Amino acid sequence: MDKTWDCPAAAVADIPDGASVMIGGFGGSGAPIELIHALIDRGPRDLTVINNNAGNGRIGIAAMIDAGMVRKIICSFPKSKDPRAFTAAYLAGRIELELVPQGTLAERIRAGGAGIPAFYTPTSFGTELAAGKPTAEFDGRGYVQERWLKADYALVKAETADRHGNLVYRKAGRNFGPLMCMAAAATVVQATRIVEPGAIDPEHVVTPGLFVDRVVAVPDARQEEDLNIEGAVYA
Amino acid sequence: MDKTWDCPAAAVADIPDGASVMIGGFGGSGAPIELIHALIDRGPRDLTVINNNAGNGRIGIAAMIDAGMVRKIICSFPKSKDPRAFTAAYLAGRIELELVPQGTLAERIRAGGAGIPAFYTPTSFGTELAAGKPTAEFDGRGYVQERWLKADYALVKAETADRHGNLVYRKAGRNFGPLMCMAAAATVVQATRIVEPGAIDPEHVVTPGLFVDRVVAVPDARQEEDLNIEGAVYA
Amino acid sequence: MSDIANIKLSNAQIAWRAAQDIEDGSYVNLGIGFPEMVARYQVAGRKAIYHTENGILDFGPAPAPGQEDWDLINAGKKAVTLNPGAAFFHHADSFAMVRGGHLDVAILGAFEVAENGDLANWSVGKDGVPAVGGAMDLVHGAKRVAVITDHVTKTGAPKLVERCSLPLTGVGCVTRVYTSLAVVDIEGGRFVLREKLAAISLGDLQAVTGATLNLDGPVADLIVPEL
Amino acid sequence: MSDIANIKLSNAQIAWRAAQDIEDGSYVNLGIGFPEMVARYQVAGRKAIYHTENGILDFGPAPAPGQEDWDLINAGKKAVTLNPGAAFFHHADSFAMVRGGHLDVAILGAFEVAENGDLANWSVGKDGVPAVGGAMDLVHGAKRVAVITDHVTKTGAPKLVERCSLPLTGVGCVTRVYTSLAVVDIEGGRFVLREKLAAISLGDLQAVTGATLNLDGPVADLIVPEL
Repeated sequence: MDKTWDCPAAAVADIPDGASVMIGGFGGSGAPIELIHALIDRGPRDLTVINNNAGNGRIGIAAMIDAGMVRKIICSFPKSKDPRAFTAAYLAGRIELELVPQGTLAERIRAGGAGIPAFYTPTSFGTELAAGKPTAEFDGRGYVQERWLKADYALVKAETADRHGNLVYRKAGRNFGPLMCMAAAATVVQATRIVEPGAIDPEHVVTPGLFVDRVVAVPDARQEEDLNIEGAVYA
Repeated sequence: MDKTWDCPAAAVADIPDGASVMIGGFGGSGAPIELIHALIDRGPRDLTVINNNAGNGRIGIAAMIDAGMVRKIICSFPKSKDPRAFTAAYLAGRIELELVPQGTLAERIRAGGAGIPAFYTPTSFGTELAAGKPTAEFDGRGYVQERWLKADYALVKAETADRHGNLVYRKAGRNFGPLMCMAAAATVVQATRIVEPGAIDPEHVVTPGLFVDRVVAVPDARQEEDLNIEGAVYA
Repeated sequence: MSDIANIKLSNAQIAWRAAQDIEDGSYVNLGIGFPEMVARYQVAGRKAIYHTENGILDFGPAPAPGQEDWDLINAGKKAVTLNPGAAFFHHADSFAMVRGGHLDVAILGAFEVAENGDLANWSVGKDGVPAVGGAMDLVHGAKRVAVITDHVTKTGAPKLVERCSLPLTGVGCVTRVYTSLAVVDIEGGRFVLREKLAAISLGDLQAVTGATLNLDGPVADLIVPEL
Repeated sequence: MSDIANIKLSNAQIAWRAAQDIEDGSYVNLGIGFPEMVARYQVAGRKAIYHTENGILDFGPAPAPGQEDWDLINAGKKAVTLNPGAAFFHHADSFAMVRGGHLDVAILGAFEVAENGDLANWSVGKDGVPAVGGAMDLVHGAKRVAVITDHVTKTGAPKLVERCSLPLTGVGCVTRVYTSLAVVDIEGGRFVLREKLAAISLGDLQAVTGATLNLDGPVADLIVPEL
């Protein structure tokens, strides 16, 4: 029961062409940059990426798009300070976009992790984002039926992990991480610190280890926004 | 923005006849005994109680039933070491029972708090507890549609609360508490300790204060199981 | 009509006016961009707790330049600080707060608001990259959904209309609109004028509004400080 | 047939046999009552992490008498302890683990198990107080749902049957049954006998089983230590 892996490269080495990959983060907060870059190093193609956004600058998910690895993005907000990678690919028809309201995206991922195949939400009712989806009325109000969202892999950034995969996050870097850990067949976590089981107070665990498959230490993890301010480029 | 109330009696004083009341706890762990007893002191009638169980011994929910305050119980497991209060009332036809599988009960309460009017679950599919409920097939498997569950009030026990209502719990006393806080129109929390805002680490908050309306300090709170071992009787 | 540009409220003044209606103890979500400005004008002596979709309750203003922690940002991805009593949570819990009706008020920007309460604020049509974020969730859930907006577009077209022409964010969700010229409620499928700048006549205001402004009692002067 | 009472495994021995199939690194839920006994026979050198519905992962055995903390209990409301690496969580997260397929195995008791995998273990019918707890959730979710049970009821009636007569807990959910006489898999709507006590003949075993015991390869001797 030791889920630690040696390095990001090893932890993402089996992600094949065509995989669906949830990637934690909201903008730069919680973005698992080192795992993403390890994945680009390998370069599987035809990926479906699930993230709140669609990349910023020339690192992370933007660099995945630039590398031509991404067939489809499921996200709520494919805009950023420097969205050129996604924008160019999208406008050229090289990438498919499934636009999902942010709360619906979060709830679909949670549903995937919680064994709830479908649920009803008021969000998007009566809008074009509900087109083609079943609707129903409850207590006189209209709702849209949304389906769960699962993935083959999740790449998530945590602050501290123990060897059993229990996780705590850092500030608003938590965002989609706990949900994606639940919803992927294989969850890969980069943690700034890996500790022995018992070192995280059981009351403070945010993601119980049962949702986590692989943990890799990245003690010098960089923050995506900091990298973008520096003008970093994946290479 | 100070949600503290003086005493349990004041905090439950407006719960009227006919109210629906979620009560936290799994067996004795997390049972808000002092709030329940303050409610019995007042004695509103015709209540619908939502709890995992249906009382144990002659205190807490069992004493509510003995006092004739409970018209209906929504629960998963109305049995306990000393279930005489519920058993007698149920077999005499004095109390209505809505039996809900435990995970469905938890998810229905969460759904109530999260604005999800209905969801599908595999739980109870093909059993008599699914009788009369809509069913649907997703990806070749049968599911039951379940509705959200809300309440007029929630009575919850926490370990520490701050004046804004942020909560942390104690061990497995957490159970339904965080869900019920979300799903009730008015949430009343008894906390062993009330602290100033900022005293709970923002990373450790389990229930954010937005879900909590009233906080009352019960520094000498008793554990239901301990009371039952002592043979305590509400009086 | 050329007066409007001279008399209209600044964005700061619109934000100030919206802030006056935020009651003590309110939980508030401010849409990204212009609505974020409302927090600057929080009424002294009242405590509002701000929620951001990305998982913080009770965040405070931006830190001093150079002090940014980019893991501590709001939905607009701007660096923020924490107030005592803040909490972090994940995205599903965050939108449970939104969708579950736990916010007292959400204040959003708008491309168009219709007299039936429909709001369009996420897409200008088919071109470019669409992005919705949390807007469609916010319009369903907050107990009160208010809009702050210029009264007309940059080209002078009405933003308060009979029916939205742009893709909807939500159906029948807006209850009050704070514009650069007026405060307008939406009640029973109609615009009801509550306040207007003294400097504009009712006729001139109606002329730059795309649907009937109904009256229901006296119309107060919209009075806002210099900011 | 009167031999059965003499040769059959004790509950402890059935639990021991079930424990042998729990692989290293498994997440396991043990139903309340008899199934809790499986944890005692965890195979040395293998780590199993036990989940309890009321919100603990990686709890350990009961504390010494007098050391009970009644806020630290399992689903059977018995006092437990924590192992290093334990975590607390609320009920919705707990059942997300169950329903979401995150448990490797759930081991439950049974009134009846049918050859189609149906399980009845929560209600003996219309009389008395019904109680379901987490059983209906557990049977949908765990990757493997196993049953431990006496092979027959106290009155000698078969518990392995063609179709359940009691109210169902779940449809087609059980994949293996550990009984006091045998280990039986459920595959393709049939019971397949994998192991039986050497002391009972196939014919005698079939005689106390309510549905056909199919053979698919050799039947091993069910060998269990004295406990």
